[in-house]
Amino acid sequence: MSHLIEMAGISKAFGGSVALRDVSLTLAPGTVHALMGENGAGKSTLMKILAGVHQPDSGEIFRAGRAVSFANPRAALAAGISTVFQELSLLPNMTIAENMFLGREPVGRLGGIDRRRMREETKGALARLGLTLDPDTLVSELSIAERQFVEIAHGIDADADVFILDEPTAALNAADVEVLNRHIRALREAGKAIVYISHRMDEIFAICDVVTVLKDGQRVGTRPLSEMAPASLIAMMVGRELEDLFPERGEGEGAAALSVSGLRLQMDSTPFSFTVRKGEIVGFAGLEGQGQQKALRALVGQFAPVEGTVSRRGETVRLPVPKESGVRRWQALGGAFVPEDRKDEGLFLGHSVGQNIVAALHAARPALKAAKRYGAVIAETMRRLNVKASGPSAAVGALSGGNQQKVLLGRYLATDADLLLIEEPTRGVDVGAKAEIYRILRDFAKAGGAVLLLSRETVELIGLCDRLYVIHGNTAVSEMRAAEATEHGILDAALSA
Amino acid sequence: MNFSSSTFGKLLTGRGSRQGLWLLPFAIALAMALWLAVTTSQFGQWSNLANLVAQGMPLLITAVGQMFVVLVGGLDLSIGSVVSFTTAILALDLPGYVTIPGVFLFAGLIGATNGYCITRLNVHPIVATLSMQYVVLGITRVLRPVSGGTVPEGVRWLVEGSLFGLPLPILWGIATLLVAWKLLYGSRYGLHLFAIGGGVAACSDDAARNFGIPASRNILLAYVICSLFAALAGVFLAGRIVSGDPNVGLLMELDAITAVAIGGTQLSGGVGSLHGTVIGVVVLALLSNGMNLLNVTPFVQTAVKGILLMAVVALQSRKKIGL
Amino acid sequence: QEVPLLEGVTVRAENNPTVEEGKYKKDAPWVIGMSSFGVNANTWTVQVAHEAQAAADRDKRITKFVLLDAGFDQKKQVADIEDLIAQKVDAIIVQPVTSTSANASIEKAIAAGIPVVLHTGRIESEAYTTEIQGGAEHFGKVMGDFLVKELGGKGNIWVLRGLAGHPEDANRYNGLKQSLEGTEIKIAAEEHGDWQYDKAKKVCETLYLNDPNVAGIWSSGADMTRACVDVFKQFGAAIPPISGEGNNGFFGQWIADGFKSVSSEYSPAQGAAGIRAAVALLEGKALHKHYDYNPPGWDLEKVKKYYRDDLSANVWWPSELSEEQLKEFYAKQ
Amino acid sequence: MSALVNSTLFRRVSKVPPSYYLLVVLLVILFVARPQMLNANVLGVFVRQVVPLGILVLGQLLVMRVKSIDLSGGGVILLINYCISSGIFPGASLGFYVVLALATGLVIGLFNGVMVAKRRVSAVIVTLALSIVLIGFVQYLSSGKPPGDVPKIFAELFNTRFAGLPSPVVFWIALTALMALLLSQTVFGRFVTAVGESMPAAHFSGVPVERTVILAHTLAGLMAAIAALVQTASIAVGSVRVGLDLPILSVAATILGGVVFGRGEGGVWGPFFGVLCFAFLFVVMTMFGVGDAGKLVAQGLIILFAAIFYGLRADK
Ligand SMILES: Nc1ncnc2c1ncn2[C@@H]1O[C@H](COP(=O)(O)OP(=O)(O)OP(=O)(O)O)[C@@H](O)[C@H]1O
Ligand SMILES: Nc1ncnc2c1ncn2[C@@H]1O[C@H](COP(=O)(O)OP(=O)(O)OP(=O)(O)O)[C@@H](O)[C@H]1O
Ligand SMILES: [Mg+2]
Ligand SMILES: [Mg+2]
Repeated sequence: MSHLIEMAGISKAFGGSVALRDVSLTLAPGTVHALMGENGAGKSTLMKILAGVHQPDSGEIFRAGRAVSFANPRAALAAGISTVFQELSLLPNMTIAENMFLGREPVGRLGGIDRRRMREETKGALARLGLTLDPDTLVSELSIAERQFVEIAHGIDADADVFILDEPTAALNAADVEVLNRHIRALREAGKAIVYISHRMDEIFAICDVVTVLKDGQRVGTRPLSEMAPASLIAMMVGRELEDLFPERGEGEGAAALSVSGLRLQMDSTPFSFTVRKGEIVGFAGLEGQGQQKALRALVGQFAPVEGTVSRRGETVRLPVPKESGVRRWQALGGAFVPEDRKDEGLFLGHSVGQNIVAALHAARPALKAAKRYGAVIAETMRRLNVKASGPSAAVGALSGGNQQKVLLGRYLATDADLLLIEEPTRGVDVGAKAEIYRILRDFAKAGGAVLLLSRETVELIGLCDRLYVIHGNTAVSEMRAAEATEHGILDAALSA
Repeated sequence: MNFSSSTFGKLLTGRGSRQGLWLLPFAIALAMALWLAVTTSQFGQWSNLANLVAQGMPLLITAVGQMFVVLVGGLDLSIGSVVSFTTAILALDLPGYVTIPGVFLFAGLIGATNGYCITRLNVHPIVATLSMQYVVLGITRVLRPVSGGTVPEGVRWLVEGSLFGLPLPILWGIATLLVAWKLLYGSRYGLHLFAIGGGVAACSDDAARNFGIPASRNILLAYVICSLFAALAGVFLAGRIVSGDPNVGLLMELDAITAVAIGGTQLSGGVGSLHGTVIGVVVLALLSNGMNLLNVTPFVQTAVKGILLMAVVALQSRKKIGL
Repeated sequence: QEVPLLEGVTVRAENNPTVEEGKYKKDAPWVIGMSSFGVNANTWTVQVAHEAQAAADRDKRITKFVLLDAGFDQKKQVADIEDLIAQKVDAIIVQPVTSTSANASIEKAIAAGIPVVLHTGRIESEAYTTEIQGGAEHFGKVMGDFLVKELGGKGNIWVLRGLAGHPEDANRYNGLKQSLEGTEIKIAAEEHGDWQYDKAKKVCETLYLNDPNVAGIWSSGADMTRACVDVFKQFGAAIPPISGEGNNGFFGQWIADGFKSVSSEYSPAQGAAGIRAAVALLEGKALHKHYDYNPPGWDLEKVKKYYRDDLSANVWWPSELSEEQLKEFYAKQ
Repeated sequence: MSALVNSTLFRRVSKVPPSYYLLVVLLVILFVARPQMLNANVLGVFVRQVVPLGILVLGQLLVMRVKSIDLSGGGVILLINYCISSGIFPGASLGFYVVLALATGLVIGLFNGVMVAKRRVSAVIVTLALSIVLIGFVQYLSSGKPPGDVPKIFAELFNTRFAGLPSPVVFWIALTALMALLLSQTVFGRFVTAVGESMPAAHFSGVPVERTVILAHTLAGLMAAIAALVQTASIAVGSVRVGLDLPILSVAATILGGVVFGRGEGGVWGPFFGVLCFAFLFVVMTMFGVGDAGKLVAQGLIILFAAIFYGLRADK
């Protein structure tokens, strides 16, 4: 048997909705197997079944030829299957080292925990990913990208034969992705089987050997990637050719929708200014963690800069603004802010799609007024964003990652904001949906709105935006027209600053 | 240098650690002790300090136990009844080698029932343990309608005697803290409690389970531990009042929770420390002893206690809103 | 030369050793400590504290009177007495929370050479110096005897008890049991009203609606009698014979509504009696170990003499408070 | 067992807060044992006994929906009772006392809210501490002037009837309906739901999180003040002691009614019936002559079993 894993005829339904129908998948040693498909196609569900999180309704799993079934993630790990889950699942109140070893802590003398060993091994695992984090740092203190790395380190450091990486790069930038890729290649050299889920085409072609495409819970096919080109892969996923991922750029430059001047993020950083005009999509580019997010969050009070002035609709606001009222103040000025971390900051996971969509609409009204129903708004938003859910009353927590992202975006598009601040507009969103979101944002701009966003995907910034600010060292080091920008040019601008 | 990210700032605000905000209450306890030592002549006397240890011991033991369930985001309101129940059993006309193992057995069962209802039957901790409080109190009232009986002489010695010149209550305290320390910090179990609590506080109850930690079993065990500590406190109290009493544990659960919270342990779970709990107990004990020594009239003692409590907790702001 | 402690207090006849003269004699000024089982338990306990304070204030030789409140908490009482010993007070007065919980610390006080006066609650140990005890059995029996007489020895009664687990409650109830022995009176219902108006009212309403036919009600006193009478009035029913105690509000009700009742006496001035006993010990006078406080019940005539329409419901009779203090504390609004 | 737990019927039944069927069970027992008691007059008297608790619960469920808790009700009731009964406001009218009580409750609730939402102090501890402060304050005041009589008008009002039912009961039902309207029909109700589910998500949706929590606590303070007025009217005399059990009972009734921290499946009527359960539990046990110890055991077991039945639902 040359297969490490064979999944045969797997079906799974949640309540009434079928997530997987008779899906088969084989994993061979020394290959990186891409799993592709639109949001909600069933990729995560399939992998959760392999990882022991869910149990299949029917179908079998063979591990090196022998039928197995995993009652829980622990059992799967014991059988040599290690998983990096899509939704971040680290415990915020535990240190990196503790998270890495949770459930399998080394025991020292007298039954105590061998903390020194945990620390050393964690340090090693992090170092192999090029990280110099202190293993004793609490996870709650880490940025999302750092958490993602810890999660990856946790997953790939295990003593396993099969590694499942479910959108490991959603929160990573290009440089980080390269570090990860090196690692994955090393695992491949060592004869491991890797399942790699991502919505970023370039990564798939850079690292994977074979691709299996799922659509609506069914397997479309499995092909070697050497036979494929991006266009044909997309066609396989979407069921049609995708003419163009990015919509046409806007033309005119309107009046300033937002101008920020003298924004000094930290005591020792250089103040900088930027503007966003009506009809324009502007992006913050640059290496991860150089201040893009701080600048954006400063506008809504979620980061306290040293100083700065915001002009908007003829009003001038001095920064910093209070953390508590910042978001409301921003919304009162006709703005919207879409947070990056949809699980922890964005969505009401236990609430319905409808409730999530209208949350910001309610928030704009006085507390003691009668609440409106907004049935039409919900229907229209779900249609406009093409949200795949059984209906407005489906719980958001049960949607696939991409659909959750759409619901989140929908909440802010449903308000009559004319200025959107977006952190990661397409995190964990499939190509088809990406194209839809790009189109929606462009339409929004064409109708006189303005968008300011940041993204870890440079390609996205270049393709979607009109104008880019390259941020480095907590200040804007360069401004460029997106049409003329290149990945190389951006990196160059950032690093030569 | 940003204040809140400096080492001292972190210690003061409790950020970047899961020990909770214990430094301020520590400073308050210290200030109270110093003030009492300066303003009253009796405070520093050996006999008063020995009293203080003995007076604070039941609270210390119950608070330490309570901390285990608070760390996993729970609460145990039944411990006051368990304490009363323990004294009632000890005051039965039975030899100590029967009653003492007996009370721990019963307490373990009570804790296990609490834990079972909470983890397997999905009952809210407040409801489960409040029901248990009623049930155990009822049984205690049947066993011993009014206070009375005598506890075995040995139990009294355990509380009032001394060993190698050390009053035994001090040894009780040391033993309690050692056991708790070992459980919390010297074992995988303790680490898992923090992990489970962290998941509960982050509203993802399954987080710890995904790491392969048997969350239900660990939580159940936390309630057993809490109950066992309550029984231990009951044995201590029985030795102190030398009789059984159906009401002796009344409202002890609230004091224990208060002490735990003053020490910086967050009631939502996952954040807290053993030394914080000790500090919380010390603050409460000093408050009561100090007011007696300062001759504060009983008509204002309650108010002073409340205001001081309020001051201590008001200083302990956290990131989270709620419980 | 008997020391006068309180009207109605008598020296127990048998088994009554004396505290030898001069044993605790000490020169003034004195510091006297008192550990109350619960100053703020109800308006009666508040008045006990006031009576004690007033008595201490009247005696210029007492320079400091330290009153500590256990708040019905046995643990706290133990700690309170220990704290009083640590402060080296000259005498300690104890109102015990329970019959056993304070024993150990009382022994400690005696061992430290501090006399201990006990009142409003017995303990199982003999370690104290002297005690003034209103017999709770006697209290309950006065009420019980009244009912037996009124009912002619037969009929169904309700029993409204005080706080469950409290020795005073159990002992008063035992007194009732003594009265009922050999009669045909049956207890049809027995409930705890915690000596509080609201709980007692709830109980009485429920009992009444369950079965309104009752020949008499034994109420363990405090605010419960008033609650029960109010229930019968609310339903427009005749008020059966019911027992009560020396509360001004209850007196007013009794006088106005003219039902059959008896008032057991349990004066808050026992607080003052405790002070007098402590002073006598410090003066070096010989005291007996046991004093009983078993006064007869009050009838309507006596009640009318004490009742004060200008004072609020919360005064308890008989009182030693001065007219000014009564007015200051209890004047009706 | 698991077949039972998974059956659709069971699931549907278990969606219903425990208070509903517990109440039905109690009423059936009452009907079998004492059919004559099942009339509006008698039931009204029983229900009237728990009106203060019921009003307290209206506030409790509100703060529990925003993941907070209010244990200060005992202190509020004591303080307001003292203000009315001690005669420190000689000759004051009913209106004055009502305004005074509401203002007191408002200030206390606001204080709780600010401490919990702005200062971010643990709600359990801060409200408990405030309760201790208030009780201590009353004890201090009563050493100078013990509480006395409550103006007659309170008791008179308490004993009136409205549409054949005792007025306090009608008042409670009306107040509950108002609270139900507030939560289901207003923007504030949506805020409460949002904040209860996820505070960060609410914050980023523009919901004024702190203000919502503060308002919830303020309303809870108001409810406690109203409960205090009713309680005072029912005792008709001053008191220096209240049980701390009233706030804890209000938490239990709220949870029995299907409202837990953050979630409110039982709405407002679930806890309403939870309170009724407590009323009839007491009645049924008194009727059967269950003693004090037995009452405690039975009360504990019944609450527990109701909660277990509810907790067993498959979709946890
Ligand atoms: N726990 C669950 N309960 C109910 N439905 C679920 C659950 N998990 C997944 N689903 C449903 O199963 C389907 C497949 O979801 P899955 O998460 O596998 O998609 P995916 O391919 O990983 O999508 P994405 O790329 O957006 O992550 C979706 O329709 C989703 O709503
Ligand atoms: N619906 C609204 N429409 C217009 N302006 C608004 C609205 N809501 C808030 N604002 C403005 O936003 C700013 C902040 O409001 P917000 O109420 O969030 O502050 P806050 O600090 O939360 O208030 P509070 O002190 O009441 O908690 C205020 O200047 C207010 O005028
Ligand atoms: Mg997925
Ligand atoms: Mg606000």
